[in-house]
Amino acid sequence: MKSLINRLTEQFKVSLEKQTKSDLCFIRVNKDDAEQLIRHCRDHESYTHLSFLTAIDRIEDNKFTLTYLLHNYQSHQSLGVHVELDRENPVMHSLHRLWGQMATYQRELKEIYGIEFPGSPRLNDEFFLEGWDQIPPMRKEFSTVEFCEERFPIREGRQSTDAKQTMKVEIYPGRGE
Amino acid sequence: MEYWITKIAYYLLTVSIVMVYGLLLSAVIAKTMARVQGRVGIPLYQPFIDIMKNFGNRTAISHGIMFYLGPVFRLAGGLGTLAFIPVIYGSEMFSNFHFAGDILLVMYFIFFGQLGMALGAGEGGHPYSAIGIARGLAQMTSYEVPFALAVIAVVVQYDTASISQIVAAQQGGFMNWTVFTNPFAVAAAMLAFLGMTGYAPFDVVMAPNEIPIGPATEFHSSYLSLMQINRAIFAGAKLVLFMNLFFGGAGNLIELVAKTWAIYMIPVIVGVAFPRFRVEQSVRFFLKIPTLIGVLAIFYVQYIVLK
Amino acid sequence: MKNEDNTFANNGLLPEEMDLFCNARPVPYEPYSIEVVEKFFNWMRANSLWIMAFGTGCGAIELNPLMTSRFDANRYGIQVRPTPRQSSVFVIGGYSSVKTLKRIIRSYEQMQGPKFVLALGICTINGGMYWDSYNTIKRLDHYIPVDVYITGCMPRPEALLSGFFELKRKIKAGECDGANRYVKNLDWYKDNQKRVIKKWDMPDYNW
Amino acid sequence: MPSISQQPHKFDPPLEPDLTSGKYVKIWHGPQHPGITGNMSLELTICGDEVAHCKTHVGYLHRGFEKLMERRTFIQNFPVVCRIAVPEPAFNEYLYAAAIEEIAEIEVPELAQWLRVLNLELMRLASYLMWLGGSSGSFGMTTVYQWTVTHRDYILDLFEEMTGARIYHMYITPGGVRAKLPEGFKGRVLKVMQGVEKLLYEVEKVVFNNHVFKLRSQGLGIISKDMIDEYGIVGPNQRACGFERDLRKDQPYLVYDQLDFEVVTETESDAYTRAWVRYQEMHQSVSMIRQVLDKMPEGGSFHADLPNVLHWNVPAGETYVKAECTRGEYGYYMVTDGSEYLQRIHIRGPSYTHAVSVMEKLAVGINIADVAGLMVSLHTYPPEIER
Repeated sequence: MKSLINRLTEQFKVSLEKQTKSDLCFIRVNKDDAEQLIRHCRDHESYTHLSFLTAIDRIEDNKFTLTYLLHNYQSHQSLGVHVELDRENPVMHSLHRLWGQMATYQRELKEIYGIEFPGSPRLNDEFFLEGWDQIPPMRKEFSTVEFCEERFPIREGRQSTDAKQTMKVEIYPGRGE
Repeated sequence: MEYWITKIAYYLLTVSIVMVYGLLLSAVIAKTMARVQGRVGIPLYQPFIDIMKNFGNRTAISHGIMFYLGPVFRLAGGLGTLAFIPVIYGSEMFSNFHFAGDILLVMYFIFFGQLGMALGAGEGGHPYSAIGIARGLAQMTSYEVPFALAVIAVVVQYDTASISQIVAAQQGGFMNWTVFTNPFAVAAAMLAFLGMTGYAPFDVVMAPNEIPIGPATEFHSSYLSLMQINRAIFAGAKLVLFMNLFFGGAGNLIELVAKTWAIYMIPVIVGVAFPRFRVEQSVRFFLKIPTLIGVLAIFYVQYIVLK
Repeated sequence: MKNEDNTFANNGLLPEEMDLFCNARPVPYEPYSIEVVEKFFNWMRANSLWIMAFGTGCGAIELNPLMTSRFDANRYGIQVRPTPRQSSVFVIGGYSSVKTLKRIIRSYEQMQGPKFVLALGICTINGGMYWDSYNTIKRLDHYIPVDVYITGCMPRPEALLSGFFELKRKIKAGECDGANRYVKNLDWYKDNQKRVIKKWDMPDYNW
Repeated sequence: MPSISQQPHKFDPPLEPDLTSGKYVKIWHGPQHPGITGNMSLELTICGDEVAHCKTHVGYLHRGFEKLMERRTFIQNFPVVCRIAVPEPAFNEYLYAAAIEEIAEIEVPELAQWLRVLNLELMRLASYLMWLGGSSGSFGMTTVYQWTVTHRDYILDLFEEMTGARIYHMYITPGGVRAKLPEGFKGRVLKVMQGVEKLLYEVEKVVFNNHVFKLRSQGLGIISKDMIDEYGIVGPNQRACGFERDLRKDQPYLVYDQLDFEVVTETESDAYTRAWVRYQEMHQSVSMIRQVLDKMPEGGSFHADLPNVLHWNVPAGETYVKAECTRGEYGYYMVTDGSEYLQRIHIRGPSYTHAVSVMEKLAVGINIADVAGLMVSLHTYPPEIER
């Protein structure tokens, strides 16, 4: 992995974030170099398999972090590429020309995070949700409990206690502290 | 006049007997399949309950008059098929309106039901119905070819087009049955019979995982019960026809039951163990081997039997 | 949602689709006037339950053991029909997301009465473990009438069988009038449905 | 740097045929359709009997698991994860536990690892039996469906004895498993395995040597070698193309490196070959289960000590763990921030690509009668697509 990181740092402005285990490490690249980096990894470093693409909502420092996880079938190593997006208008270049399933991931992220991928095919089709009229549900500021209370009527007679308190008081009495 | 009245009364008796017998037979078939699958299966009276339940269900939709007429045509086809087949040889009560040349009319009636059904189901407007009709008609035309060849062979062999005379010609010991005197014709006809009964591998019309149950998709409540009744009568009529043409007819009810049950077991046992053809594969199947066997049967009759 | 001549407005449809769909209101049906006949038909209905083959949730996975050789539900007259026109029992397999609820309503309204609904799992009763999920409804009987609930997550095949027997008992006793309840309180049901289903691109009642 | 050029590309979606030409009919396969695995729908545009265009619609089972898990403590997530893939929850439990163990650096005792492998392999066998029934059922063999689902049920009985639940057994917890094996359990497992092997032998005679089944499935839905990496195809679909890739061999987890098995590969990569690969892997699972029962250590602890789960702050970290489930690479991507709640978890189900992009590509040009067969031969489970 180290040699790969060195090779990449020569060509791109990448920074090694962390290497969690021997066959997995995460690097960070800014969003304009991301396509070139990923294309380079796919074509020349034989990271040919895209495991997934997902986003992390870091609301505390007001950013979205995209994670492209690539896998190398020869060396059995995985490389996670982090791309940070501004949370106010999150726009990322569409990489649907790199992998066939990328467009699907981008569709999902557009729906559940509201991240724009201009040019991605069928981007605005509904994927999971139908007739969704709120802010994208996976964003941290979307509170699913409040939404449920005002949208779905609950059968009366159900009391939902705080599970943590219940465990402290009833299930493991005395072990709470 | 009263001759016709008695005739019609006898015919209605025959129809009711054949219907009950066909329903029981279908239940027995279902139980047999269930046993092969390691299950208990439905009770014997289940088909009757299903029919009555469907009859009692409500219908709230209308697809026009042809939609209603579809099951009626189908039932007419079943009844017409049965009407000209002498069920029991030599008994006045169970010999329906048979006449010289009735076999041609019977073969027409076998077609008739499906065509009427096609009209009705097409009116339903469901795409699966349309696909099912296309499949059904294609397959029917293909398996009618070997069946027709076999019937022609039999007609040539016994030099008559009347079912009762064909049965009469086969009397006197089982060595006179067509299955022994002209095995090629029987082979072709039985292969066609596999397609007629519509068990696997030829259940392309009601393929449950491809086009959920095909032409009957839109038919419900009482129309469905009509079609179930017709399925019983039609199966009974076809069984009796095959028994008459190839297996020497039946002299009494016991023989009838035994022979028809034995004949019906053939497609069932094939159907339990096979997956489903695609429709063009099934058409190809019928137009290859069974048709050749049918042609062979005619030559066999012409140059060997009649020598 | 109602026109003055007491037909549906079908606001969800495009104008060119308007004449493709019926906009009449369903009417509740009366049982047979003769009590014996009604009891007779109820007995028939109880003994030939045709399930609609629509696995709406994870509870549907226990229908496979139920219908196959281990717990052979076929011997009680229970069988699966793939089309809503011919089926009389709708088995809701567990939680139903909003997107599925729309299909459930369509299929339920296309079934020909008398029709019964059997709800599996705690999540159809009060949300169960999805009580705070933004995409699943919490109580099913706000949207379609339910005859028998089977609780548990997920209910075992034995529980399903007992639920079917309870349904049989209710049908024989003539207590399963879910279809009538649905038709009589149609406006209430439709309001609930439209409060949840925001993309209503189907007729108000799917004949 | 313009990232999108204008000329058409092989990954661009195919043009939709115009329905006004009168040549095409649009048919919705599902969600209410017995031929569709699970609750999803295909929007087919057919021309005659041939599929001209296919769109997959998922999301009928979307419960927002990833959102729900962000607002539950780590131990509260255990009832949640097993609901994600209904026919084989054990892989979700294992992966979630493994991710936590990797971040919190919890050591798993050896007996627990063997028990996990036993649980996972039984799960794989049960899931494959279910699939075998569905696959032969979609070609019209209801008999085999009945047999296999029944034998799966016997395995579910084993699960019930081992873990206390038929379907959703929260057995694999962080730091180990929840219970030891009961008395005489090994004998009962071997008995069930005998029955399963007998069944598999019969299935080979009835299904794989069947002329009609070969006619239907050979040459159906051929996956070319290029598609493997382009579309991220994993698991048996990939091994049927001749790629010898199996996470249990390549990156052994648990104690798979102490088990003796070889990766099954075929070359034709049509529906028949995919089914054949899975069939051989079922035999492998049976042999693996036997090996596990032999080599398993008798005594020892089956659970590591956890900190107080009531306020259990998993340290901040980020990892991606994966396991070879019946459909291929099943992965959990977990991000924690040191609090007692998750920052983000992403579940990577193999059906995600198989059922959406691969299905849309393969379905074009096949007969409408084969759509169900192709769907099953890809072995997709909708719940893990939409989570």
